[in-house]
Amino acid sequence: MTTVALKPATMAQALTRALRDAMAADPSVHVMGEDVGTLGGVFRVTDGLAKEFGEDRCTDTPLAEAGILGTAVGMAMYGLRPVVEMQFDAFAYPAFEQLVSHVSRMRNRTRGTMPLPVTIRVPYGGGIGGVEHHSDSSEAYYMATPGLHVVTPATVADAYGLLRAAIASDDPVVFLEPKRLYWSKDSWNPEEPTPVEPIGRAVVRRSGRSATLITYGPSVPVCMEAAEAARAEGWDLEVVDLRSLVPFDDETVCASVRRTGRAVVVHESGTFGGPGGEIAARVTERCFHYLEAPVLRVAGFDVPYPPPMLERHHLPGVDRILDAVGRLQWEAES
Amino acid sequence: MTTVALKPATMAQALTRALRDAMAADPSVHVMGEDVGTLGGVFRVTDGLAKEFGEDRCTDTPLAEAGILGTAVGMAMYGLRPVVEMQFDAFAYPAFEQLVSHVSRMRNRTRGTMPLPVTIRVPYGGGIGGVEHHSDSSEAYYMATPGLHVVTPATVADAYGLLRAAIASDDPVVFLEPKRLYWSKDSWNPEEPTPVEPIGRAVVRRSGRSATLITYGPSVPVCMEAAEAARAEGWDLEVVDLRSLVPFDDETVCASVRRTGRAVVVHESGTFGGPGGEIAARVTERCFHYLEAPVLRVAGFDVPYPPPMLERHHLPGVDRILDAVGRLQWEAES
Amino acid sequence: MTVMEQRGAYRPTPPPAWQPRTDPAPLLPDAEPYRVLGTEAAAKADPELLRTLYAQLVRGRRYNAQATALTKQGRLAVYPSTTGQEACEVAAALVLEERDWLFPSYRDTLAVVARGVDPVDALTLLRGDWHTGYDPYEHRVAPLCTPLATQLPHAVGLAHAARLKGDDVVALAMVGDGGTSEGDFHEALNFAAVWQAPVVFLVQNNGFAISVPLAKQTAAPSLAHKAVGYGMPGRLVDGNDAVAVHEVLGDAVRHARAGGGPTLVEAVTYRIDAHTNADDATRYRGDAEVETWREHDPILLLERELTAHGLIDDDGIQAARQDAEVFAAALRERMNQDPALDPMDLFAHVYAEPTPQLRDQQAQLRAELEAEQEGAHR
Amino acid sequence: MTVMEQRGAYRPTPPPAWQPRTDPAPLLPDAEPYRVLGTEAAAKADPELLRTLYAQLVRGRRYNAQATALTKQGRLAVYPSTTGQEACEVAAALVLEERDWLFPSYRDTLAVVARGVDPVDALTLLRGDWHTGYDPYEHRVAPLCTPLATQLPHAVGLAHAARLKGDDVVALAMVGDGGTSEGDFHEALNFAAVWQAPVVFLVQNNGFAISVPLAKQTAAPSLAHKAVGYGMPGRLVDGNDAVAVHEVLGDAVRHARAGGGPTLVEAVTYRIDAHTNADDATRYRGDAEVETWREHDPILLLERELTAHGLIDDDGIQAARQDAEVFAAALRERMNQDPALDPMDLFAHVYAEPTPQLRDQQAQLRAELEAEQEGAHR
Ligand SMILES: Cc1ncc(C[n+]2csc(CCOP(=O)(O)OP(=O)(O)O)c2C)c(N)n1
Ligand SMILES: Cc1ncc(C[n+]2csc(CCOP(=O)(O)OP(=O)(O)O)c2C)c(N)n1
Ligand SMILES: [Mg+2]
Ligand SMILES: [Mg+2]
Repeated sequence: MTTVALKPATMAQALTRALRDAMAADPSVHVMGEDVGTLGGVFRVTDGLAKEFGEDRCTDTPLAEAGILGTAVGMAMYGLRPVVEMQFDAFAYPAFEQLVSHVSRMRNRTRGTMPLPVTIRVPYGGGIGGVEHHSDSSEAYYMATPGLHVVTPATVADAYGLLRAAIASDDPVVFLEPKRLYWSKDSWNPEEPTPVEPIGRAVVRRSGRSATLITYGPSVPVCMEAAEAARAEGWDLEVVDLRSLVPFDDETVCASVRRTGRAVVVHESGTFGGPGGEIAARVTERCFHYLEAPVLRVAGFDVPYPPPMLERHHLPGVDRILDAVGRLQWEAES
Repeated sequence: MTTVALKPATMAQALTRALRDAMAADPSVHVMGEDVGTLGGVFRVTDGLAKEFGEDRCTDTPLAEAGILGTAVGMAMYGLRPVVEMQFDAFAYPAFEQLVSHVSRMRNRTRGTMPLPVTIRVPYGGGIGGVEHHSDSSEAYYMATPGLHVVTPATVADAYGLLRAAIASDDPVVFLEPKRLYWSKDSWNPEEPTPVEPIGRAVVRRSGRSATLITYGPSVPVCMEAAEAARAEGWDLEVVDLRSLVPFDDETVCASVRRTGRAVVVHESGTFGGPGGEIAARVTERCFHYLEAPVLRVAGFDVPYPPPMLERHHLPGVDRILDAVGRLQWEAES
Repeated sequence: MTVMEQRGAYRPTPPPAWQPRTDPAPLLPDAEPYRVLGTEAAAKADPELLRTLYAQLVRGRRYNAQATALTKQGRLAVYPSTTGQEACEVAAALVLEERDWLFPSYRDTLAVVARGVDPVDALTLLRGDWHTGYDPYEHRVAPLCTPLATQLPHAVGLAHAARLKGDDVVALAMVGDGGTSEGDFHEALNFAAVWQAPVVFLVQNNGFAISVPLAKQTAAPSLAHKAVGYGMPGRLVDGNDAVAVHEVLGDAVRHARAGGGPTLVEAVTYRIDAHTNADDATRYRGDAEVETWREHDPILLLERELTAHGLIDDDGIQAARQDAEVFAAALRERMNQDPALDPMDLFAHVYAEPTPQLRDQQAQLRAELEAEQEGAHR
Repeated sequence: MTVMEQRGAYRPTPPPAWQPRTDPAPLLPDAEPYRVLGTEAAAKADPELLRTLYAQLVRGRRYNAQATALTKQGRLAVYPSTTGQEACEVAAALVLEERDWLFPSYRDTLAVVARGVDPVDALTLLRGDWHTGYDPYEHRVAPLCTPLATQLPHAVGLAHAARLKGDDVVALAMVGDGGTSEGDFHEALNFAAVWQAPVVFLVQNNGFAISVPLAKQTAAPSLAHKAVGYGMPGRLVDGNDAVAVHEVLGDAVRHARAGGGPTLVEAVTYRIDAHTNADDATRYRGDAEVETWREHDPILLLERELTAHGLIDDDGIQAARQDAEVFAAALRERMNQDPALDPMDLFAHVYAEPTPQLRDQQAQLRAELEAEQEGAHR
């Protein structure tokens, strides 16, 4: 246990610190994207990096996402470790071909001789009152693309640790940053930052016996809140924060579901074809005889992300989660 | 029942016929893409259309997929019904932003005043010995995108009927053509083509009592073969051909699974984050108490599509399907 | 015989398929941006046009100020201002006939309003009630487009379709300097030129893409120099000279209408305000630069010309300002009313007919809303 | 005072930020493709270079024929031939230093081979055993790239990275005329120019993208005219004149190496064979066109020049042909051996370490293979 006083920091600050520390530790780490240099990024995550490391290490690129990711591929081919910022989720789509046809496949294509250690930071999700195209949850696209790691932090400490791990990875990592948690604060000691652990472990954020909420990123705090509210209904909910969608931590998730016998997957991304289908299917494959009820999903509706004034009706909230928990066939128990 | 003699036709021929009939019936139908004009497409699906309808109705475009789909959006805005050909699955990725940010959302964005009746034909899947990027199964990306219809034929008759329905639809349709079935033949009367039925109904291709194989597109014939082979093991398998992934025909699928109590989802697309997760999850949500075993998945491995000489190890085949059927906890029955 | 003489015998012909199809010279822009105000040509300009442009610029400036103020009052989620760029915005709208189409970028609400769309409707997206607030077919204005440059191929496709149908329609598409870096810009211009589609591309080079200055965006002599690479004319114009922009765009529209194909117009202007109200421009540029541009203000330039020609007096100036105030007041008042939004709209327009899956979700939300309602009534 | 005199007082200055940064004139290509063979300049060419080019062209032609033959024998899944384009393929490889990088398109196996990659390895992709058959770092040759134009930004990024590291490395990237229509072409050239990256872009304009002729691909005066729009020089060269291509590419490489930034080179050539062995070119072009180009054959042109200068005699020609035969025979023989492929390779290189999910699938395939093996042994 550390004796240094913990100071509150935001997730955005922890991310900045992770980039700074990674750049200081390894001269091959380069940050690039739209407005990441002088401005420090529209969310200020790259604030100060151009000043400290120079514009060659933290570069304002032309406005072209395929070009950003495509040149990052070339830089990685030459031994650099590019950290690319896509300004918003939906603005990563122009880079989709580079991501799917090159970033995810170059190692495999070259029988391991040409790995691509590229980190692709994508602010994602809603809840910030953004106009069209600024609130997409695009993780389903990345999960369906072999060769990518897909991770997303839900806490300030994880933001630091996972980003360091992503940059340290010799494989490409899509690093999804929950926009609405950028300003979430937590006690965290920036002088003794969380150690970098390998990507791929989920964590139980709250233990409980009645049912498991399986979630990640922006929905973790919502699930924690739902778990608190559930106590009034007599349910003791466990909350698993996946942290990594690829690789997927079957072990932690299934251990929890086997204990509780019931599970709800919660995420913002659309329901149909979203991450929840995969998660529910694999949990069911592995825990069928432990399940008292089908694994349910509480997720975004299957509609284009709505305008700010309607987003509260779209986002999975506490009530909708508790409704789903209520449908987990509790009669079976009695 | 028709009295006209049925003639064998290939799926490619049925598709050509569907395009021709649609163009003849409606002057607003325009075909466009790379090599679709003079050459008639690399799979010859647009053969003869430029000659019959002129180059303005069947147009060789410059080589730029985002440009093709983006201009098609503009043409649809002006009341045309563009039918776009993407030459191969992986070459649709450059058009991803246009597809996700515009094609799928324009109707919603404009509160219904600006629908986009665009059909996007995408030859997909493997089994043809294609080199890299020529055998992707990208349906998971499209399924996760609200606002698109996603359909795929498995028979010659459906190829005609579904393509006519897709072109007739006032919404955008991603029309996935199983490459390795292009040359599959079937008795089909081109003079009395299959009526156009609205998109969204699955069909039971083979009735059976032991378990349901849920599948679509290129895997339908494989499942039919597996069902035949399964008889030797004493299993009487039902095969459901989804035909439409969006909308999804829960009714037909669940009726089958409730009858059989066991199900395996079969597709070429990768397992993790693939269509099978969604299908297994929603079937389980709806049929939990009818299931003797978890819904299993037999699908492509989670690897970049392999080179021709290795593809047979990757593709879901009869043996792998029967193995999965064998794991459906038959002990429970006795 | 010398080697040279011997060689005469087999002097290769040009590669047979080599025919430069276009003379590049007329496609290249002039070295300096085209100007009318302050030149002899100004005297020949139609006084009525000058007065109309002036009134629209003054109103446009006031509109920008009002919309920015509305963000402070929480009535707009965000506003990207075109203060300093009014000449481009207004001219783009005025050069079009009713049957033509305008394809605005996310910044161009002023052009949309100048084309006749109700300002409250034009601001719907930025207010946060819905993605597009107007029926695109009513004024032939495509939805405001946020993913940069992606509207350009739409303009090309629409213009092409109109031509195929035999309709006399031109499309004018607007994009920023930053947007020219996107692949969609390239593909749209190429399709337009190959198809000889009746499109005009207006690039407002306002010096910045958020914080990124032009020098980090391109190394080209000018953005208009991109045109020759597609085989279309490139024109460079002073984007703060409303008369010049109007003339150059007008020429391009007429050229397109006459079957001459597309034109790329670069209007050199400046974004006086920050990127949006949420941006802090002091992080990336100094006041001095902004000040120089204030001296080249589009309203100032036109006002001086009008005064010099005796085409306007103080009363006329006051009248224009008064009109702008009335316009702004009406906007302010109407924006103060809370929009009535139906949450069930989430599902109404995803498809022509909701899928069974969507109907389930619709039912779920309806039940939730009813429960909420009941809770509120109790 | 006249109106004109009054106006003198407020004559607007140019927009303050307007500075044309580059003189466009030197960036524009000449009207005619550059040629050496058959001109006076040919006499000044290095005889050794001419002989080397000749030997390589002859070998390249034979390589194309051999690879096409291998498709008929089922030893190659598909082969896109560069018959008629050998001058570009060979020159692209020869102008590079060992430390430089080559970025080939899917068609450019000949350039890859000319750079030193074992031809059997270079053909691995097209044979169907694996996606890339060679270690890119061994000869500094990027994997053959199938998605058109997507390798161009890679070349830019690599060259930029090398420059940042202080390494004296140039990247040469190859693309077809069709590929220039893709957004990635545009974005790559723009990044290269803004970063002044040491890259040379070689467009082989061979007249077709599969069946689509250049006229449906672009309306530009030439593809080299695209360069000025990025602020880099554009050069037009006769792509069947090996000496001219070698010189123009060599100049561009030296320019890049000296810190002068990127160059776009358009080589005008012709695809003599069909798109690939699977294509039927008679569906979209006539024999007559092909025949005209046969008269402008790169080998023919060089052979005549060599003969005219007395730099080669019949023995020399025979020797070159003999060398090509030996080369082809070795290739034929080695391609006749079945490659040894391990199905478990499917999982070996997806990640540095397989994910738990992949390990499960790996175990499944291993079990299946073992069962197969056992079945076979029984
Ligand atoms: C494809 C895409 N990438 C990124 C963004 C985020 N973004 C919004 S405006 C902007 C700058 C645009 O600059 P410019 O094109 O010059 O237009 P201006 O804002 O100056 O009008 C950026 C990067 C976007 N909207 N779309
Ligand atoms: C992004 C993409 N779209 C489509 C294709 C399919 N395709 C392969 S080669 C080819 C034509 C290429 O023409 P060009 O660029 O001129 O090169 P060439 O074949 O003449 O060498 C096409 C359309 C592809 N490989 N990549
Ligand atoms: Mg700008
Ligand atoms: Mg070509």
